[in-house]
Amino acid sequence: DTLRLLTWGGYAPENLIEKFEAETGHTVEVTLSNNEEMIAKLRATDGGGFDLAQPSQDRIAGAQAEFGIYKPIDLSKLDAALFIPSMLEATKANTTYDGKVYGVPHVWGTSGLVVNTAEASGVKDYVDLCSDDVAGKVSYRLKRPTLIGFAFSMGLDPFAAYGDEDAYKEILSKVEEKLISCKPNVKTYWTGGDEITNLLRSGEVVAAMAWDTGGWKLNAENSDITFVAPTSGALGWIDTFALPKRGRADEAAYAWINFVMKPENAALVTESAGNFTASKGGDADVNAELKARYQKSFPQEAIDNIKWYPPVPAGLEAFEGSVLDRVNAAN
Amino acid sequence: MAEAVNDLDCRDISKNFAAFKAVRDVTFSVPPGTFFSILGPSGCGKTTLLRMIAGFLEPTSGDLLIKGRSMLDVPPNKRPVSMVFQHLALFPMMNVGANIGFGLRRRGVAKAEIAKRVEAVLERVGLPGAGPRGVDELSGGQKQRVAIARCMVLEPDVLLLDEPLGALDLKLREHMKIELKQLQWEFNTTFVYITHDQSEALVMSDQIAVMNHGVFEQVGTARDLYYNPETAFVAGFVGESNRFAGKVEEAGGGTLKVRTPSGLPLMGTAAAGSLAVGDAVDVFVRPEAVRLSPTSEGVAGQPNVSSGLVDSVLFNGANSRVLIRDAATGGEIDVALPQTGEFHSLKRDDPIHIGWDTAQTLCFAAAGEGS
Amino acid sequence: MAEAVNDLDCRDISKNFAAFKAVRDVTFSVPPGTFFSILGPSGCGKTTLLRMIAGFLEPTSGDLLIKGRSMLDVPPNKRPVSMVFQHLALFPMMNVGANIGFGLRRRGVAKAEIAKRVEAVLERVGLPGAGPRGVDELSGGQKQRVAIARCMVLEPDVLLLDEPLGALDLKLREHMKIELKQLQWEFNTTFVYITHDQSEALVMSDQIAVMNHGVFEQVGTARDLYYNPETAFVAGFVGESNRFAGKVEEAGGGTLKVRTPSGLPLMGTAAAGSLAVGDAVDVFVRPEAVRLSPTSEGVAGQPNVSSGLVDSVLFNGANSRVLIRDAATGGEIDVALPQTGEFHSLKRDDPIHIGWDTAQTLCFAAAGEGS
Amino acid sequence: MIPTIRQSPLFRWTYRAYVLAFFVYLALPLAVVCVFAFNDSLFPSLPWQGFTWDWFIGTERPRLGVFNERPIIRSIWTSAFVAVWVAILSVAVGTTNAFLFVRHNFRFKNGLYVLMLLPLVIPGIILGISILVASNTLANNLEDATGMWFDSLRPGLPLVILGQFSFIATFATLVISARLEKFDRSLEEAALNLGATPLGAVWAITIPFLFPAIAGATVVAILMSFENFNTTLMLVGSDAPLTITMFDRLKEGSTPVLNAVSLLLMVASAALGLVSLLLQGRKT
Amino acid sequence: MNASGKRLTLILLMAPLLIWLVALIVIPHMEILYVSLREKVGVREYEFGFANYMVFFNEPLYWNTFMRTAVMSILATALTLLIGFPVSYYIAKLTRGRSKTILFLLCLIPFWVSELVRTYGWMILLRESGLVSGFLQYIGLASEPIEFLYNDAAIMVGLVYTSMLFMVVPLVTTLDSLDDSMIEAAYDLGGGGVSVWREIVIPHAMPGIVSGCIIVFMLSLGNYLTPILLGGKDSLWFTGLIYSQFITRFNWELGAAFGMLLLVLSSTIVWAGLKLSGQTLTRTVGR
Ligand SMILES: Nc1ncnc2c1ncn2[C@@H]1O[C@H](COP(=O)(O)OP(=O)(O)OP(=O)(O)O)[C@@H](O)[C@H]1O
Ligand SMILES: Nc1ncnc2c1ncn2[C@@H]1O[C@H](COP(=O)(O)OP(=O)(O)OP(=O)(O)O)[C@@H](O)[C@H]1O
Ligand SMILES: NCCCCNCCCN
Ligand SMILES: [Mg+2]
Ligand SMILES: [Mg+2]
Repeated sequence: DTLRLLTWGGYAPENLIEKFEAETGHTVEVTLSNNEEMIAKLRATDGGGFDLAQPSQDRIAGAQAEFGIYKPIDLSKLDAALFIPSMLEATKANTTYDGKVYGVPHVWGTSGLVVNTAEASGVKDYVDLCSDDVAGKVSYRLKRPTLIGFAFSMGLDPFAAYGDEDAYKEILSKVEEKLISCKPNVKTYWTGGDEITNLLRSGEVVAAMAWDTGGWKLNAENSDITFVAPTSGALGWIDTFALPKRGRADEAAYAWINFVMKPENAALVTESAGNFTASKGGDADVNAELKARYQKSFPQEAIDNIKWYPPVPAGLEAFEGSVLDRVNAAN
Repeated sequence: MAEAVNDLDCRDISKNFAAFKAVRDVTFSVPPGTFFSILGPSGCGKTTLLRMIAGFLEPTSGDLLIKGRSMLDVPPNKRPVSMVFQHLALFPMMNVGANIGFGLRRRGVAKAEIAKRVEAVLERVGLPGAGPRGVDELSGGQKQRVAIARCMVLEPDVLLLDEPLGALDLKLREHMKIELKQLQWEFNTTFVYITHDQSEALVMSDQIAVMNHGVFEQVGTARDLYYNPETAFVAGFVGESNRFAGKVEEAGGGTLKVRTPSGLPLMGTAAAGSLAVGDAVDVFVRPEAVRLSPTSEGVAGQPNVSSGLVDSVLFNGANSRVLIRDAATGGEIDVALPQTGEFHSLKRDDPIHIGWDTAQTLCFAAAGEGS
Repeated sequence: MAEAVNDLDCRDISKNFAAFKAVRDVTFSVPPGTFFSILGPSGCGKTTLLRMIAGFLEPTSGDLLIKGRSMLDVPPNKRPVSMVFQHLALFPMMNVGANIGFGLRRRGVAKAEIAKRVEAVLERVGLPGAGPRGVDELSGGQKQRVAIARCMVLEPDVLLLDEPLGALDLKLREHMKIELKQLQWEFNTTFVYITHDQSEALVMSDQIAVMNHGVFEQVGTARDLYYNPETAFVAGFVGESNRFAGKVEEAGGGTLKVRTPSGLPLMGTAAAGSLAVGDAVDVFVRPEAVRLSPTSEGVAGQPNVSSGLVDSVLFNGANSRVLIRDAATGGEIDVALPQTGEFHSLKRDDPIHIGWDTAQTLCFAAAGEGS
Repeated sequence: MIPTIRQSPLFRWTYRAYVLAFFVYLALPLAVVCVFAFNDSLFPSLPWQGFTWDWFIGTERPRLGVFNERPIIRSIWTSAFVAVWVAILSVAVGTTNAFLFVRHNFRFKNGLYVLMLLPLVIPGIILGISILVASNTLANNLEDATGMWFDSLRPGLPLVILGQFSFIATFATLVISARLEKFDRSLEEAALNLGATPLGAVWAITIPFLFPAIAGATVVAILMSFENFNTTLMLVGSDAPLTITMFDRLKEGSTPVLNAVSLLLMVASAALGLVSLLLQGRKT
Repeated sequence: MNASGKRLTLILLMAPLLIWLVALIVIPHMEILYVSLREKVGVREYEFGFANYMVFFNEPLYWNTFMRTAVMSILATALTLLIGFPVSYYIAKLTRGRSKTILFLLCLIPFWVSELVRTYGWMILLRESGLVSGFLQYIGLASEPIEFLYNDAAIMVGLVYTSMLFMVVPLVTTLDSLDDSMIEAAYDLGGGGVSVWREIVIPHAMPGIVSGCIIVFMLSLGNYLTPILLGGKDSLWFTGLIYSQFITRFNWELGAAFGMLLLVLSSTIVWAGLKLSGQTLTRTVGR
C-alpha cells in the first residue's frame, strides 16, 4: 500500500522511509504541514486524502468534536511496549473523545526561548523579549503558543482557565495588552521554522520564542546561540499519530507506527527532527552532542517546570484568533 | 427554357435577409463557354447572388440549375461550380501545389495523378514548376492565376469570380483584365464574373447583366449597354455621361424636345418606352458625343448647341477632358477632348461652343436613380 | 535661383539610408500657388523626399528652403508646412471639429476663435456643421476633406500630400481628383503632391516632376511630359505606349530610320540628345497616334505602316482599344479606337492596316528602364 | 517620441538609462536566485561560501541535490501532470469557445462573454475557496445520499486541475479567439467549394490556421499552471505541485535546493517560451 | 448548412462553455454566498443570518485591513502603470524588428518562474543581511546594515514586480497599434511632446491602460504570498485574513463572507474604473 503521511518537517526522514519500504513493501508519501493546516486539510477532505496524521495531542479532541475527521485507534494493533508508558497514558487520556482514543504519542518537545547569549544574555523569560536592550531584534509567532507562553510568564495560568470561558478571556485580554505594547520590539512575526533559523543565524534577531530544536541546531553552528527554558516554564507538546477518518491504508499506518517507535528507528527521527520521541529506549542511540545540548537547556528543575498542553476545548481558538488579529492590527 | 442545355439557369431567384430583399426574382441563363459579368454598384446584391449559385446561401425562392440539374438540394461541396474569391482565399498553410491539389485530394484522386494534373494546370496558367513555392512568395498577379488554376483543375462546369481584381493595384488590374479574358478563352469554361467596375465588365465580357437594388436592369453585350441602355440607371452607370433633368415639350417621330429647368432646349431620342409631352425625363449625353468648336459656326449644324467658358482642362493624355461651364444654365458639361490633340491648347476661361446629335441624346422617364 | 520668393526650394537634396541612396541631388523650386506633383513608381523615393520637407527625416546633404528660409534646423512642429498622410492619420479619439482645431489649440488660439475658424474651413471643404461628427462616421471622401481642412485651417505655406487617394476606391478616386484640384484652386495654396498614378498627376498638376531611382527625370507640365518626354523612362511611364526596340539605320534632318530585330522599319524622331547610325534605341508610339484602316490605301500616306489581324477588341466605351497582332513581327500593337465609333464593328481575326506619323514615333537611346 | 522626431540627446540617453534600469529591476531577483543555487552553504543567502554543484547533484543529506530529492522530483511530476491536463482542457474549451463567440450569434451572447471574462477578475484564492466549498458540499450530499465515497470531489489533483482550468480557460479563449477573428471565412468556403465537407474544411484549413494560437495558448496554460499558487493552495490534497512543495520548504528546511529547482524551472520556461515563439513566428 | 445542423453546432459549442462557467464559477460562488450566510451557533449547529457580515463591519481590524488592501492595491496599480508605461512605449514605438521582440521577451522573464521564487529572490535582496544592504555598505552609502524587508515598501516592490508583465503586455499591444503617422500628424500640426502624449498617445492607449490596470489591480488585491513573505508585522492583507479564517481558524463561514466582500469590493472598484475611463470590460480585457 501507499501510506500518505501528513506530518511535520523532520518526522519522516528519507532514510527511515527507505528502511520502512524495504522492510514492509509499503511506500510512503509525505506531506509537510502544521497543526492548523492539518486540521484544515482534513476538514476540507472530510478526513480523506491522508492515511496518517500527526497533530499535537492537545488539538485532537476539539477538532474531532467539531469536524469528526479522525477514526478511533485500534490499540490492539499497536505494540504498547514500544511506548514510554506515562506518555502513552497521558496522550490517550487527552485525545479521548466520546469514549474512544484518537491519538498515540510520537515526538515530544518544548517551545521556549532561543537566545543569542552573547548579545541578549538578559532574556530569561518570554516577557524579557519586550525589554529595551533587545528592541527591534526579537521575534515570535502570532499563534496560540505565544499567548500561552506570555500568560505564564506574566504569572497567569491559562491552562487552569481552559474550562472557564470568562476567566480565559480575562487572561487573554491582559496578554493582548502586553503583546501590543511589545510590538515595537518585534522585528517580524515569524511563520516558519526556516525563517526564524535564518533570522537568528544572520544576527538579525538575537532572541526569539521558538522550538527547542531550532535552538540546538543553531548551537551546533554558533555556540552563542542556544535554547533556553524560560523561567516560567517551557511549553511541552507531544505530537501524535492519528488516523484520518477516511484513510485507506490503516494496515500500513499501524505498521508505520510500530516501525518508527522501535528504538533504533526513533533515534533516526530524533536525529532529523531534533526532538526526542515517546519510544522507550529511543534516546539510547541518539548522538551525544544532542543529548548534551538537551541537558544543558533542561536541568531537572526545568524539566519539572514544563507546562504540558491540556486538550484545547472546541471553539477556544476563535477567541484566541481575534486576540491575535488585534495584536496584528495594532500600531 | 434554352433548347441547348445552358451551363447555368437562374429562375426567379430571390433572397431576403429578414425584411430586406437583397436579390429579387432574378432570371437569366448562361450558355456554355460564355464570359458572363454581373455589374452593379456596391450593395446591389451581386455577392448574394453568386453565393447562392455556389451554395453558401439558400435562395428564399426560385430555382437554380447547372447543366439543367437543379442545385437546390446540393451542398456547396458537391456542386460542379468553383469559385475565385475576392481576396482569392489561397490557403496560406499550403504551398501552391497543395493548394491546387486540395480539391483533387478531396475527390480521392491518386497522388501521382494529382501531381500530374497540378503541373498541367500550372503550365496552362503560365506558372510551370511553381508547385513547391509558398503562397506568400507570389506576386499579386501570380496569386490570381493560382486561384484560377485551383478551380480549373477540377474542371468545373461554371467558374464564379467575385471581384477577383478588386485587391490589385491599378497597373496590375489593367494587365489582369486582359489576362483573365485570355484564360477564359483558353479553358473555354463558363465564367460568371461580378464587379462594380464597369471597365472590367466592358472589356472582358461576352454578356453583361447590370444589377441594381437586387434586380437585373439589363442584360446584353458591352456595346448594347453602352450604346443602347434600356434604363436611366444603365445609361448613368455604364460609361461616363452628362446628365440633364428636364420635361418633354414636344414628342413625335422618335425625336423629343426637352427643356431643362434652366431653359436649355435639348433634342433627344426616347431610349426606352414611350414618352409623352409633359413627362419628366432624365437625359444622358456621353462626353465623347459632344463636338467642340471655337466658333458658333463650327457646331451650327448640330441639333443641340450651347456655349460657355472652359472651367478646367483635365489633361490625361488620350483621355483628356474639358469641363465647360454652360453659359445658359450655369451647369457643368464634361466633354472629351479629341484624341487628335486639336483642342489641347484650351485653357481656363476660354470661350467655347459645343454641339451634339439627337441620336446620342438619350431620354428616360425620370426615376431618380443612377450612379 | 528664383527672383520672386518661391514657396519651396530644394537644393541638391540627398538622402542615404546606410549605403542606399534613396534620394539623389534633387533640385527644384515651387512658386506660390502651384499644384506640384511628384510622380514615380513605388520605391523611387517620393515619400522620402516629402518627409524631408516635412521635417521627419534629415537630409544627408543639400538645403531646403520654405519662403526663402532654410528649414534644416527647424523641427517638424515649427515648419510652415502641413501634411496630408497616405492614410490620412485623422485622430480617431477626437471628433471632426477637435481634429481640425488641434493645430489651432496648439497655437493657443482662443476657443471661440477656434470654433469660428473650424466652421469656416468645414464650409469651404463642403462639410458645414460636420464638427461634432465622429471620424468613423465619415465616408472615405469626407475623411479626405477633413484631413485637408485640418491642414488648411493652419494656413500653411505649403501643403504636402502623400498619395492621399491611394486608399480610396476607383469611382471615389476619380471624383476626388477633380475635387482636390478645385480645393487647391480655392485655397490658392501651394500643393506638393506625390503619387504613382500618372492619371492623378496629369489631371491635377500645374507642374509634374517624374522621379525614378531617387532622381528627377523631368519636370514640366502634364503636356510637356506626355508629348515631349525627355527620357525613355518618362515616355514609358507617363501614358500608355507601344514600345519597340531597334537599331538606328539612317539618321539625318531630325528623322531617324530604325529597324526592329524582326525587321519592321520605323521612321521616328530623336526625342532627346542625338542618335547616330547603329545606336540601339527604344521607340515609343502612343495608341491614339496610330490610324486604323480596313485597306492598305487608307494608311498609304503614313511614314510608318503595317498590317495584321485583330487579336482582341477591348471595348471600353470612349476608351476602347484594339490589340493587333502585327503580321510582320508577330508582336502586339495596342491601338485606340476612334471615339467616333467608326471601327466598333471590328472582331477578332479581322484583317486591318495601321499607320502612324514620324513625329509621334519617339526614339530614345536604349537604357532598359521603363514602366 | 518616435524615431523620426528628433529629441535632445540628453532626453534620449535618460530614457535609455531608465529602460535599462527597468530591465535590471526585472532581472535582479531571478539572477540572485540563480547565483545562490551554487552557494556552497546550507542556507540560500549571504554570505557567499564558494561555488558548488551540490545543490543539483549532491547525494548526501543535508547536501541533497535536486536530482536526488525524491519529494521535489515527485512534485515536479505532479506539476507537469496538472499542467498537461489543464492545458488540454483549457485549449479544448478555449477552442470551442472561440468558435462559439466568433462564429455564432445567440441570445445573451454579450452576457455570456462577460461571464467568460469574469475569472480574470476573481482573486485566485476566492476561486480556490469557492470551488473547495462547492465540491465539499456536493461530496457531502452525494455521500450522504449514496453511502459511497467521492474522493475526487475532495481536495486533490482533480480539484487542482479544475481550479486552475477555471481561469486559464479564459486566457486560452482570448488567445484563440483573437486568431480566429483574423481568419478569413472565405478560406473555409473555398475549401467547401473545392469539395471538402464542413467538418473537413475546419479540420484541413481552420485548425491549421489556428495552430500558432493553440500552441501559444498551450504554452501559456502550462506556464500559468506551473506557477499558480493561490488557487492551488486551497485545493491541494496529498500530492503537492512544485510551488506548494517549495512554499512548504520555505517554511521548514529551505536549502539552496530551492534555488536550484528555480534555476531549472527558468531554463525550462525559457525553452518553452522560445519554442512557442518559434511556432508563432513560423506563420502569421 | 441547414438550420437544424446550425442549431446542433451551436448547442455542441455552447455545452463546454456552460459546463465550465456554471460548474466552476457560478455554482461555487453561489455556494460561498450560501456558506457566508450561515451563522455558527454551536458545535455543528448553524442558522441562517448575516452575523458573519456583521462581524466584518463591527471589527475595525477587518474593515481596516480591507481598506488598506484596496488602497495599497490601487497604489501598486498606479505605480506599475507609471513605471511600465515609458518602457512599453519604448518597446512599442522606439524599437523595431528583432530588438523589439527581444525587449518584449525580456519583459516576460519574471513569468518564467513562480511568484514564490520571484518573491524569494526579493527576500534575498532586501533582507538586513541581504545584497542591497550589503551593496550600500560596500559603496559607503550606509554605515550599518539596513532592513528593507518586512514593511509596506517591500510589499510594493514585490507587487509591482509581480504585476509588471500584466501591465506591459496590453500596453505594448495597444501602443503598437498606434500608427506612427498619428504622432507625426500631431507634430506636423504644431503639437509638442506633452500635448501629443495627452491628446494622442494616452487616449489611444486607454483600452490597454484600463486592461492592464484591471488585471494588475485584481492580482494585487488577490495576492497572498507577497504580503506574507515581504510584509512586516503590520502588513496585513485581506486575502491573508481569508486564508487564516479558512485554514487556521477553521471558520469557513466568516471566511466565505470575507470572500464575498472581497469580490464585491473588487467588482465595485473595477466597475468604477471602467466608468471613469469610459471603457467596457469586453473592449479592454476581452480583446
Ligand atoms: N447576411 C446578411 N444579412 C443581412 N443583410 C445582408 C447579408 N448579406 C448581405 N446583406 C445585404 O444585402 C445587400 C447586398 O449585399 P451583397 O454583398 O450581395 O452586395 P454586393 O453587390 O456584393 O456589394 P459589394 O460590391 O459591396 O460587394 C447589402 O445591402 C447587404 O447589406
Ligand atoms: N528608413 C529606411 N531605411 C532604409 N531604407 C529606406 C527607409 N525608408 C525608405 N527606404 C528605401 O528608400 C526607397 C524609397 O522609399 P520611399 O518610401 O521614399 O518610396 P516611395 O517612392 O514613397 O514608394 P511608394 O510609392 O511605394 O510609397 C525604397 O527603396 C525604400 O526601401
Ligand atoms: N502547539 C504545539 C506545537 C507542536 C510543534 N511541533 C513542532 C515540530 C517542530 N519540528
Ligand atoms: Mg460583394
Ligand atoms: Mg510612399
